[in-house]
Amino acid sequence: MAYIVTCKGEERNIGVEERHPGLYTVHLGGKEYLVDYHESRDNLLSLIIDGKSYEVDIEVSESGEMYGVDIQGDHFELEVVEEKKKKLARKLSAAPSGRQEIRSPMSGNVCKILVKQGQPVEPGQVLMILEAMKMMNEIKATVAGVIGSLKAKEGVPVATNDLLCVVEPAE
Amino acid sequence: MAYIVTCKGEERNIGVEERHPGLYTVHLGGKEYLVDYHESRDNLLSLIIDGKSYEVDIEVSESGEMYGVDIQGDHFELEVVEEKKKKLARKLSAAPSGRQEIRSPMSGNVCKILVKQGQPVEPGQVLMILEAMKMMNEIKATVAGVIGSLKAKEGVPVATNDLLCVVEPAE
Amino acid sequence: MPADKLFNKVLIANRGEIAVRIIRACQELQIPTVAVYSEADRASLHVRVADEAYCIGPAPASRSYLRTDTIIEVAKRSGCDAVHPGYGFLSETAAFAELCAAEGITFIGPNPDAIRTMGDKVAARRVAAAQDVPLVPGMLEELKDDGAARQVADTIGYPLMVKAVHGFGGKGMRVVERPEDLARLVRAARSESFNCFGSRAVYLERCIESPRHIEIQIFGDKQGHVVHFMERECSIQHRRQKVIEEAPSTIVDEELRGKLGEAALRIARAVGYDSAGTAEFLVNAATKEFFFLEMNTRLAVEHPVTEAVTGTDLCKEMIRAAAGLPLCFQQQDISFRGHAIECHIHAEDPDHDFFPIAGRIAGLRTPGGPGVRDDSGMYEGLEVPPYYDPHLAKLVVWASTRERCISRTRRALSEYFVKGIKTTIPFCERVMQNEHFIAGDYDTTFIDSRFVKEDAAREKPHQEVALLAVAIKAFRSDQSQTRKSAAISDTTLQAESGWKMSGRIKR
Amino acid sequence: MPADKLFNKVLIANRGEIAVRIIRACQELQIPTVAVYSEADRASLHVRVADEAYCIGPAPASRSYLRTDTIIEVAKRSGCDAVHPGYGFLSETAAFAELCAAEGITFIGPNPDAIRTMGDKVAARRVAAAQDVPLVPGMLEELKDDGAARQVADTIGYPLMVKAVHGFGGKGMRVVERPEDLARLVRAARSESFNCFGSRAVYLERCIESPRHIEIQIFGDKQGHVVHFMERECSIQHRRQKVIEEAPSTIVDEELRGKLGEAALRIARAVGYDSAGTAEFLVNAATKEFFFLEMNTRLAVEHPVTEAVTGTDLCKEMIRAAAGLPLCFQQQDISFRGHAIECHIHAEDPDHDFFPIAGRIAGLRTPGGPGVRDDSGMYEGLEVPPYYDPHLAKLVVWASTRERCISRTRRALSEYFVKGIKTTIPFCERVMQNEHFIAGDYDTTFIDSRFVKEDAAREKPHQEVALLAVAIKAFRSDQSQTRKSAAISDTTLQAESGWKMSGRIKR
Repeated sequence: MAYIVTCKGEERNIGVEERHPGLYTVHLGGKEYLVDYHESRDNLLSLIIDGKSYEVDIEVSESGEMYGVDIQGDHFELEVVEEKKKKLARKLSAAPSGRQEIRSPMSGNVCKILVKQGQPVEPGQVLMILEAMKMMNEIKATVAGVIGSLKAKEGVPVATNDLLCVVEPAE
Repeated sequence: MAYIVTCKGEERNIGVEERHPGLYTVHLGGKEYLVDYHESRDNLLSLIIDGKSYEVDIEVSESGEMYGVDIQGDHFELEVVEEKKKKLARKLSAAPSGRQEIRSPMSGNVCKILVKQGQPVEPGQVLMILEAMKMMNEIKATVAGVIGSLKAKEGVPVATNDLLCVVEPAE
Repeated sequence: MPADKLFNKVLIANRGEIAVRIIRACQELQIPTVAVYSEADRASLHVRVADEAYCIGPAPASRSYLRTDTIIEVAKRSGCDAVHPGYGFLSETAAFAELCAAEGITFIGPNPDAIRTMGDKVAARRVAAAQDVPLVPGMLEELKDDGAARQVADTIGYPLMVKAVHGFGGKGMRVVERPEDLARLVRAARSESFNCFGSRAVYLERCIESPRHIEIQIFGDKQGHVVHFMERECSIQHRRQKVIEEAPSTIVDEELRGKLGEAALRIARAVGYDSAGTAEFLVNAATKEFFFLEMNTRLAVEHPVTEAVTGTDLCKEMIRAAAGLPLCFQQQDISFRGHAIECHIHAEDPDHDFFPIAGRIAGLRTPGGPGVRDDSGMYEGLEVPPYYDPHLAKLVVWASTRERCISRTRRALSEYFVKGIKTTIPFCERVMQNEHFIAGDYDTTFIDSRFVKEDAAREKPHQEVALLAVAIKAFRSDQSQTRKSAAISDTTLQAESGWKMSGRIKR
Repeated sequence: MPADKLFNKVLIANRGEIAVRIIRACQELQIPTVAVYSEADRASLHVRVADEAYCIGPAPASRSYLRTDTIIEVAKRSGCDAVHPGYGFLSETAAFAELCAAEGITFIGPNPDAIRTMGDKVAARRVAAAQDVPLVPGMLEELKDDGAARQVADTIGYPLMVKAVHGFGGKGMRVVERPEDLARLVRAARSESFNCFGSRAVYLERCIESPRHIEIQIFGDKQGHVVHFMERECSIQHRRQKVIEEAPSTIVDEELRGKLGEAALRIARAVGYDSAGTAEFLVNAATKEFFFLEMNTRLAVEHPVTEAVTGTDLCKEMIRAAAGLPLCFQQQDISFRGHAIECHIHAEDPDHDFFPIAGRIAGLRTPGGPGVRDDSGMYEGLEVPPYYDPHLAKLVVWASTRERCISRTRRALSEYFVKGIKTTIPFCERVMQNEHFIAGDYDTTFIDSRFVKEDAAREKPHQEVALLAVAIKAFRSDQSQTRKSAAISDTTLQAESGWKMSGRIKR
């Protein structure tokens, strides 16, 4: 089967075949890997590739397409889609927008908002202060742009992943 | 809802009502218990009953009716059936047989069989020797009776839970 | 097994890892335990491991863990004759210790007078001064007004610190670099102090630049004996919160150890100290000058470091002392063996300025093997609530030398895995690789000055393995889906059995 | 971090907890590791934690872990310059040590001559006799025939032991109570020895009744220095397998400790001992007489007990010594601090005569907190294969006194939970409650003579809680089923989404 795996915005084509149960041939970037794969318990893998042993932790999103992977202290966020489905999805999907959604990294209380709608912001600029876990935490812009909609309100609690505001492309 | 829970052959009627999510009123043996129930992760429970805190581990069989329960070093095997189903099942079920099936407690090799078909045996009598985990292990009769069918064969490996022999009631 | 039953039952007025630590000590002393919990902490580990557990109110600490009336009521109702406050919350509230005493419940900690005196930072400085212990230069009374501030500041010199008289935990503090900022920053410190501690009182002291933070563990009983357990080095700090500690300190020699120990004992004796406590000092690594900073009148967060190198169970000794038993050790019995390092495992994202993270611990593997101690409030499945300190666990590692201890800590951290939320584990790993830390050459400015924040764009050597892993995982999932789909048709019965399967317990 | 790179890469010729122990030591020394595994051990923990892993054959040890040729080949192919054999398997096979040497690979253990001499129990007795070390009275050569047996037996007296000359692990041994059983039991021992060790050679020695089993940890380097790390008490045995050990022993005083240590050192020096090893003695608790039993020329299963009380990492020192480094300690540097107890966690059912149990570890919680060391080959989800020793893990507990150590061990065992298979954990808990054990009054007959097997019919105080728990669990499961059923109808699409749900990863 052929998959398209997206890693940091880069798409990679990967082909997988089963040789025996637990043993797979994988084609990636012009190379062929023979992978001895063992799922010790759900989402905890032991991989042996060319003698090297790897302990790999995986988390799969409910949709089954987003994978969080941890290997020896490094974390990867990957999207995996079957090639055929990907092609189909492309036809249907709209062009990606350049806007940046700022979401709450945790539940807490918005205690101060430092920007207004329409205001231009720089990367790293503090947009608002979130109080959580007994501390004041700065929410910063990650890209330059202009504040679009501002959903957060001072003194109003937010949950993890709530939309706080949108930074629209500056032009 | 009303359940019949069987513990060491004894049937107990238990009634359960939900008061709030996580808080239950349970009727058992003429007493009423208010149970604060929290499933910390699948099958690991925290129960608070009248201030006492219990850590309870549960294992549920695939059928969903047999429960293994561990509390502070004690193990319980319980059967839980909804009262209505139990009544139905009673009508359908045959009378229980008095025969005792001796099954292999683990995979290994049967190296010696010490009894023959038709031979009377006493509780505790060694029936055969199973070699497993580098050790010789005695398989004993748990009840008095007569050896019925003898499935195990010397030198033949067995898997966990394989039937080794049957002890039929002596009369 | 202990011939003497110390207490009938102990209530632990705390949560998380320190509550679990205290419950373990009580279990080893065969004393039943009572946990208390807020509505947000029903799933907390300390609730499950205690013998009894009672809910004491809603999530905010002011309505649960700080409610002295509710806690005393639970203690009395459940038959407790002692309360252990842990650290934080009510541990340094003299009024709570007094309330316990009035209700006939033993407060496991020092006497209320010692708590009150040391809780007033200016009073504590006066005690130290009276004992001829060197102080960070500065005021011995609280600051009156802005006019006084200008005048005192000129005497002390810049940079200087404005500090809350009743503050702790790094709150109500400001560094003043220039005279023109003084009035504004005094106002800021007063306002933060009022918000946090209900008092506007502040004082000024010199800002010691790039100091080492060294503290002395002290211990007293109700018979008037006081000993010290030597030092802990706590200079790896972020936002004045300790992140990594070790003992012994790389800059403390026998002479300095003796001086610091003696200074700490003089202060402790002056207030009749009768429990576990900590005297904090700032030390100049080059000149070995030291300055008393403040005293914490409770079991220290980092007490396991001292336990590891001295072989003493401070938490258990604290319970014994509270029961009126005399110390079972004298100063000459106390010595270091080997080296210990403690890493705080916080629910924080070290790559994003230690941003606190709440969430669910979806997976957990803790390290094992020789010299590794895991003091934790975590378990797989725990929802970390957003209402309290981000403190999840402490990893305490012991080895015969500092070099081996660093290697072992690195090994242990590599085994420590928390899935679902970000923690300080990767940060601690980087500290263990840092050449300045390895050389023992660091101070309280370490994280800002000598520590390279992770390069998010760095090479991740195992990216290909990650790609291979997810591709095979997806393949296997698709295969098993296909097999299942082939096996079903669209009758109601089978739809139901499908549901049954999803409800089935995974073994 | 160690300035000296000891080895380029080490192959661990073992499995389970001891392989993990050795991998951890290598990681702390920054030496890459190679695991080997049988087809039955693909899921074993040591495979996952090593840097590399190679399959060396089918499940039976004779076709995998004992295949010297395959193991040497893997070592060479993967670039290993050293092999650590652990305990059991090839650890006491002199020919393997020689083969390694011939291939230029360092065998991490003593020299082959020491292994060979001590592996021949009669030769070992002759060495001890030549060093004036008291021996269990008996033969110094192997038994010729039945005629000789009668004659020698009369001299030794009854009861006596028939023992395999090349035996270990409690196999090839018989106790002879009466002369009329002698010939038969000699035959039985010869035959078992031949099956297990390929040799019919046996010898006779007196059967010391109700002895204490005390062993001395010795350690030598390649420069000819040998020291001892004092004793371990290993008298809690079942089928001659140790189950619980402790140090120090309750019957060893300074005088006896000195004598046992000296005796062990004389034997070690006589064979040029140059690694970690153990000299076993039987001791009469009343008279303090002691008798040399045999010597094990490998890292002891119970080495962590000694590590806990002496603060020395024996596994790491063994690797250093194999690399040719001299000892970094002298005899006077070695002393006990506190007390340690080790509990073996075996896959056995203690209620059914320690019947070994294979199966899946469906759930696992390991103890934490102060003084607790978890050396384990377990993880949640592991299928314990039926082909090897039932050894799963070791729990090693340290505290400042024996009394506190027993309390802490009890506390730690109460936190230790293994779901899915039976283990020796409940057995160890009962030992920690046993009055004879607590009094230190036990010997190798303890389990049979002073230990009450669990009463299966005993009152289980939490039965009502179990009933309440399952009733609510069933209720909740039925409720959620009902809610789901209400939400579905019988279209194909929804049947499929039901399947999808069952395939979904549980978070």
